[in-house]
Amino acid sequence: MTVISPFWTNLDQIFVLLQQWIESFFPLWLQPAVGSVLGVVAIVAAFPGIFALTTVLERKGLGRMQNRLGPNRVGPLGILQPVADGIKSLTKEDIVPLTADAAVHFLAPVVLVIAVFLGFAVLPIGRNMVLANLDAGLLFFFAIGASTELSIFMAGWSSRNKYSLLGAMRAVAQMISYEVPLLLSSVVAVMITGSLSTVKIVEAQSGFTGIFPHWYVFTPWGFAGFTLFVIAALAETNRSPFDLPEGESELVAGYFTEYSGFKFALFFLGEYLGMFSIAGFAITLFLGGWGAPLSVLSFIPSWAWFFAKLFCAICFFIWLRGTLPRLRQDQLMNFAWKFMLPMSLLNLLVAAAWRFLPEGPSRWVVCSAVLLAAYVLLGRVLMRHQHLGARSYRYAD
Amino acid sequence: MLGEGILKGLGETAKNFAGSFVSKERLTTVQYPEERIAPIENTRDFPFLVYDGAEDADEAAKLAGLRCVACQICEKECPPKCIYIVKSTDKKPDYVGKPQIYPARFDIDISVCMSCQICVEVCPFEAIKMDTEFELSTTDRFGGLLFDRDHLARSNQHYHKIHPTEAAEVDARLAEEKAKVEAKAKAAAEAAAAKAAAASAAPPVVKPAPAKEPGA
Amino acid sequence: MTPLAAFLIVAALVFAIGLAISLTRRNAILVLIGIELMLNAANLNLIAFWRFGPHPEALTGMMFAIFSIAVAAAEAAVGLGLAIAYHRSKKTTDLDAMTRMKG
Amino acid sequence: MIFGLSLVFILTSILTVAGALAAALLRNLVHCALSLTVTFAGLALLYLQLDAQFAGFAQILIYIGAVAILVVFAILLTRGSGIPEHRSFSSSWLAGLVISAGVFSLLSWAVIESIPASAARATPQLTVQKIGQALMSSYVLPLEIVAVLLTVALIGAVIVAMPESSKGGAK
Repeated sequence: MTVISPFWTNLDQIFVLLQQWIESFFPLWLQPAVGSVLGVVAIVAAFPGIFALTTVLERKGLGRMQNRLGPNRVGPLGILQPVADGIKSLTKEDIVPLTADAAVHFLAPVVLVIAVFLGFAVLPIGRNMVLANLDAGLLFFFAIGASTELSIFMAGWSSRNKYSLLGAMRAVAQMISYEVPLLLSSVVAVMITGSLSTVKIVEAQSGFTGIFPHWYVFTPWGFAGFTLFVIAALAETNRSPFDLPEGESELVAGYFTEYSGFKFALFFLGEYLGMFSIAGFAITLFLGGWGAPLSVLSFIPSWAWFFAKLFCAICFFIWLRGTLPRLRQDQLMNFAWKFMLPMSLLNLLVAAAWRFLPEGPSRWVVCSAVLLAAYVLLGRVLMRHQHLGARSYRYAD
Repeated sequence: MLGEGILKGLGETAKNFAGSFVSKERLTTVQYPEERIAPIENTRDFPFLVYDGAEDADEAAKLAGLRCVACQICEKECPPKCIYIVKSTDKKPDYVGKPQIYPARFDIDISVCMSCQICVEVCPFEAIKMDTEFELSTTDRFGGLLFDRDHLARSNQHYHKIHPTEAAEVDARLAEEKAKVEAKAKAAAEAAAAKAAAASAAPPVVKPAPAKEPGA
Repeated sequence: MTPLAAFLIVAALVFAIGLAISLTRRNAILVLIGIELMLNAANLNLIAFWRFGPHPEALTGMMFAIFSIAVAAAEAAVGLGLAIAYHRSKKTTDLDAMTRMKG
Repeated sequence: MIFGLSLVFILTSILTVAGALAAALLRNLVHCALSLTVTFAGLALLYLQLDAQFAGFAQILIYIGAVAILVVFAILLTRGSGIPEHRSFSSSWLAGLVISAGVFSLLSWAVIESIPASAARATPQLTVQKIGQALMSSYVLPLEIVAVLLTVALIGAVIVAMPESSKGGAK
């Protein structure tokens, strides 16, 4: 590790020092409480801020991909667009359908946002900047992730209309069937690190050989695990190719059809925060958390790297949303159970082999060969009965 | 191979994304209030009545030059029935000087009008044409969108400005018709004069063979 | 009132409520919910005794609880499968009507 | 620290018991299922207070994540049942109540009588790694058995719940 001058270490630990400085004003018995409250306030302020930024980024990015300008009316270059959206959703009238089950209808977005915010507790944002360094941090995150399905179901069922119930059923089925590959592909990183704690996983990836970091994504099983994790993460947060539950065309807006005003904004916030937390975990597990990509660059503060990687992940999500068409429900399920599950199980095997094979190129070749062979084979099995010839129009031509 | 298509697609959108920053002509958005594209030749929004006279003529001059003779064909033909005409009791001379009825009241409810241009096609007197003015938003939903005769009357020059080719054809046709009518009037006048001269030269003689057939 | 006793009281209360549910309600699925509650109460007992027991580092109590959670989940799945199958054939989940084993 | 118990414990136990009671008394089935989830969450918090972190998270993951959704799906699939809503209590509800009250009083009497006021144990040093090693070393047999049991049970549940038509082929 190159010697980092005190200025940079202070910059790196600036938030931790700030927290300790504020804590010093309080009596001793109160300090841990104040520390955690500050951490919570920081997260609750930072991530919705990123959410506001992402809405602008998404609309401008999608616009640019479709050869048009994004919103540029509200504020210079459309920067104040989220403020406008926020005020609009706050002032919009909050209509609750007559037959809806008022209590559950109100609780659904609340449960979703609480569950998603809880997920941020175990996310290591910077060097010793994690809100709760739990021993089983990853398990906590997936447990909380599992409870978001319940809130989606509550929303769908309580609005008492067929479309939202259908959307909720589809969303829950999709999230459950993609949770299995999500967990299995993250078990790979846990297996090699030997601990469920997110901080230990990041530390295990923080070494450098030459100038290249020891990120898991640069190993064959790590790369396979990363792609599987990202695909499952997309499905888990109902985004881009997997946004069938909110299929505007046929399901109006899926499970949040009957929501308007602030509750709709809460769902919107919940979905985006879910995207950030799952992207954060993809970064923690496979992209070295807050580690610098090159040893030379490690003077830049750790939290800056985390947010830079989060920014790249968000841009990737937007890029995917601008490109890929929506998957049909059966293709979605087929893909999960026939491709993702076998691949992640095999990935576990390959990671085990990786751990017990001797160092050096031999294990690289073996692991990558196994994974590539499986990829091609499974791919052919999946594509067997699809005739992907040129599209023929019955009447057009 | 599974996933090839995805990568090609991603490449395509990335090219678009990068391209939109580099080459400006990719972005086709027109910032409407600030930038405007010229309306194409045959855009049509809501009808207006044509009058032959100066652009800034006053009410009386507008009425005098008005081509409409209140024949109510357009009122009957209009599918959404948004034209309302009340005939005038007296007559006024039209562009060839022949006394014609004119519309005492000619209302078009443009909130009902669907710009189908049928009134223009059926009008035998080229009196009603389609305007290209579309920024007509008002606060009053009923009165504000009910245009009366004076509001509808626009000069022929305006017509030339918005539909140049079509206006030219119409003017040519009107001029030719006017010439034909005048020729006939002149011929009729000559025949009348000749008959008057013949009658005065030989009143006692029996009516001679009819004079030469006046110009067809 | 030691903490252990308090935990056991709470577990007993949840167990009693689970028993009450399964005994008084007519709907098969609610009876399954009652059974689920009873199983959870038992887990709570296990972990309470493990935590306040003589040597907690032996992990026996907690492992037992984890396995019992897994088994209870499997049981819930089978129970609900039965309830759905019964509903499909007899169009009712009313327990009082389930008197014949045939079919 | 009200009469020897921490405030947090009292709050979570109230939450748990309230959830359980709501599951018992509410008329609407889906409300019962949701209050069941509240009970599961309360129990998970109780586990965390007993420093059983792994059990607490496993409880959340398995019960709230899967079993609650399973129950709710089952309720939705059997909605057309013939029970009129108002008679949702079985005919012999009084007997059930008396029995459960008896069980509760018996258990609580036993608890209060037998537990000596023992000193609070030191919190055990417990890491997930130790659990992993225990699972792999002394508990490897139960682990395999549970694995087999889970697969068999779930396949059985699916076959039982499969509609007649597609199952016909299996005969």
